[in-house]
Amino acid sequence: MADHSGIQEAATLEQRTAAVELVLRRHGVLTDDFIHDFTEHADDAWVTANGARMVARAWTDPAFKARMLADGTGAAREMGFDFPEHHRHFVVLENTPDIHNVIVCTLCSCTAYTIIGAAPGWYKDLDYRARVVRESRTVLREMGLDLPESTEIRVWDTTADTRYMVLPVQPPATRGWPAERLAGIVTQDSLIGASRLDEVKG
Amino acid sequence: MADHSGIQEAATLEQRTAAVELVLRRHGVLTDDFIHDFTEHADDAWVTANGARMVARAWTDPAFKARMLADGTGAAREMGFDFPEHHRHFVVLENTPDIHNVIVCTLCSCTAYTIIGAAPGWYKDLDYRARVVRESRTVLREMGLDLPESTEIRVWDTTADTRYMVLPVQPPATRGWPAERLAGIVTQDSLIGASRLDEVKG
Amino acid sequence: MDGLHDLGGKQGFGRVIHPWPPHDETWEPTVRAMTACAMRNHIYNMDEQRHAIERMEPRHYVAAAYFERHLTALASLLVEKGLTTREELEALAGGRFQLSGPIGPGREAAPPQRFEIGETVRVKDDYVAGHVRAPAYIRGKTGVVVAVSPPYPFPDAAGHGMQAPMEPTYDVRFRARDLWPDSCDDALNHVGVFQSYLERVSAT
Amino acid sequence: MDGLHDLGGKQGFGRVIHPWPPHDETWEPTVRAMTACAMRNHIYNMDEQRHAIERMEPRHYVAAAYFERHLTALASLLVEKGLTTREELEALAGGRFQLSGPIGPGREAAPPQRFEIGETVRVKDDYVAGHVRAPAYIRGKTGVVVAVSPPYPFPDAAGHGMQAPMEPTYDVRFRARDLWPDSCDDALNHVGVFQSYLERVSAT
Repeated sequence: MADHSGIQEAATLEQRTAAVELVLRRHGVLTDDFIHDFTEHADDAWVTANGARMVARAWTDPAFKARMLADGTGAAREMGFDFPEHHRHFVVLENTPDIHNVIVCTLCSCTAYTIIGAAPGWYKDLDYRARVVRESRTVLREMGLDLPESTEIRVWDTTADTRYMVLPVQPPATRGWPAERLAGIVTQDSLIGASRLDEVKG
Repeated sequence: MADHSGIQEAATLEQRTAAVELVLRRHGVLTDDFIHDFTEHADDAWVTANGARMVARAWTDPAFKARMLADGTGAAREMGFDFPEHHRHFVVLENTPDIHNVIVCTLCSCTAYTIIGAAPGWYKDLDYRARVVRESRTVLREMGLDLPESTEIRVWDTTADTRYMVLPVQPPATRGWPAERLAGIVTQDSLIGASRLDEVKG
Repeated sequence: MDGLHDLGGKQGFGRVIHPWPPHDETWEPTVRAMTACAMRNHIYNMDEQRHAIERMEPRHYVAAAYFERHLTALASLLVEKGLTTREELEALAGGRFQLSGPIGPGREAAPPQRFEIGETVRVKDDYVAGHVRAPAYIRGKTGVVVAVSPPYPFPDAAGHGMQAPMEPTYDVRFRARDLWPDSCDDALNHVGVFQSYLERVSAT
Repeated sequence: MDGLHDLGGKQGFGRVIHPWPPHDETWEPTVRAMTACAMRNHIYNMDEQRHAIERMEPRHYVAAAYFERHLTALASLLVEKGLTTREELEALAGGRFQLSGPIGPGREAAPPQRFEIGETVRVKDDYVAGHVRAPAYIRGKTGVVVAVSPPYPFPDAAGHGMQAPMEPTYDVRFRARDLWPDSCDDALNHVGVFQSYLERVSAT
């Protein structure tokens, strides 16, 4: 049954948020600074630059790359990055010239947010969740990534608590760049698999 | 993609209806009196009383009942009722003390509207369409029809252009009533299978 | 198509609002009459209308009431058939007029085959991008034919304005527990299934 | 549950809005932080949150943006856990506060069994009324294990506040054309599948 429960107007999202906040404060669950501190930490620490630094290091440090592909969680921790409790397993998926990985969460919108940053709006929207598993090539093309027919597409649906990140192919024009400069070209889209960084020129 | 097509406000349903009406009139498809005449005809001719009269006659005329169960379309035509072109087959489903039939259209909201009248709002709503096929007994109970466990429930999903109507069991208290009086107790709910007319007392 | 309109067996819905509260919207009979008018004038057929409703943007479909779905299909088909444009409709309406999504290709019927009353049949494991009248909840499932209808136009073709061969539909009886094992009320579920959607089950 | 949230492979959706337009809603970070706070205080776990979102009234779910879904789950679970009532929330909010639908029973995990990398497995034909993390598009389908995860709490139990045994998940590789024959782009689809959802496929 649709919500025909009352004549009452629906409270706005701001009003509903404030109501929940009051309840949590009254119960002593939410302490004074938590929202501010959590938000500051999330915005500062859980950023795409983390994944970008891992990718740049993998491109320039073959031993690290091997460790990262064997144990993504360990490689992230080695670089000082952390995970929420329920992200017990972090897997890095290596793109090659002939293989393209792309990540989705069809049931909700799970993502390795501490490593690749908060998921973009399109990743959480219904259209991407519904379509990319069944029409991967078409959806990627519509998003600007036109893969040749010869490319094998590997879709990863984040239905369990394993979290994924794509390791893009290093753009040829960037060979020899230092890791710090390389990290600057790695976009969030490329860590999800919506881009291959083909636009990066030397 | 959701409809983010414009800054423009959505036109109201009345405005959209009027716009389509103008287009049909300009093309000469919709003639001056059509809406009025069609609506009057639909409201006057396609009413629950039609199905009710068929049921009442079946209760009082065994030969008609046999014809109706063998050929619902013919029985309806015999009583002067008609069908839209695409309703080529009309099937009457007989309830018994141990068998209960209930009709739905999960894919849209098809119904034998010329015989049982325009479908009620609940029949066209998402909740009924989603639930009655999988939770028939529960949904009927919530709607006020608490069937004993021993009753076999037969659900009919109107996915093709065959149309169904339920022939309810005649309430025992009405034995001996003339057909005209019997027609007065037959509700639209009972023709769909949401009621068994158990509430009818002598 | 595997759209949100294919609701049979979907969970999370609530109590049926019954009795339905009376309401009186004057635009609704107008939409009903205009839909009948468009079909009597053969601007489109019933399956094209159904498919136009299925092609509604899913959020719009779920939020729209019954006659808003009909109005959207009507307007969309008038645009697709060249009687108007979205721009003209929006100008006339004085605001945004959300239409259904684009139509894709339909499909041909399967080669004719007959099934008998009492025969056990299986619904093909078909995934159809266009219009189709087999609900997802019977896909791949096995049932028994209990009745046969006169022939109708094959909807997967008719819904796309293609020449549609006529074929019978079969009322197929399934047991609810075969459709949703351990997760349903006990019942016999009957579905009207077009001949092309069915395949023979070899005797076991 | 077979809810509208289970979107994988559903048709009728449109172009992905990409890039996503920037927006700045101050209530969204507040919801994000409060959700984290509730979980750190063990008021509910991640699966209970996911299930509370799935239990949203379907029309509400489809219309709501991401953080509205989180807010609805948070408020619903605070009511269900006894920290507040809908009446209190509505009084504080000064208006209607639509919550998720009621929770039903969860279920136990299957007896432990191990699958090996490279093994062909089938997803059970299970219909689960409560929380479940197997999307409908792999139900009954066969794939190959390509990776194994460390154990997680079994979500069908954890999502209902039941004691949840730990079990591994398997990254199972399916071919898109086995999931949606003749109706998909060619791809290898990987899904993280809990051990209890899988069954062995006898060698053919």
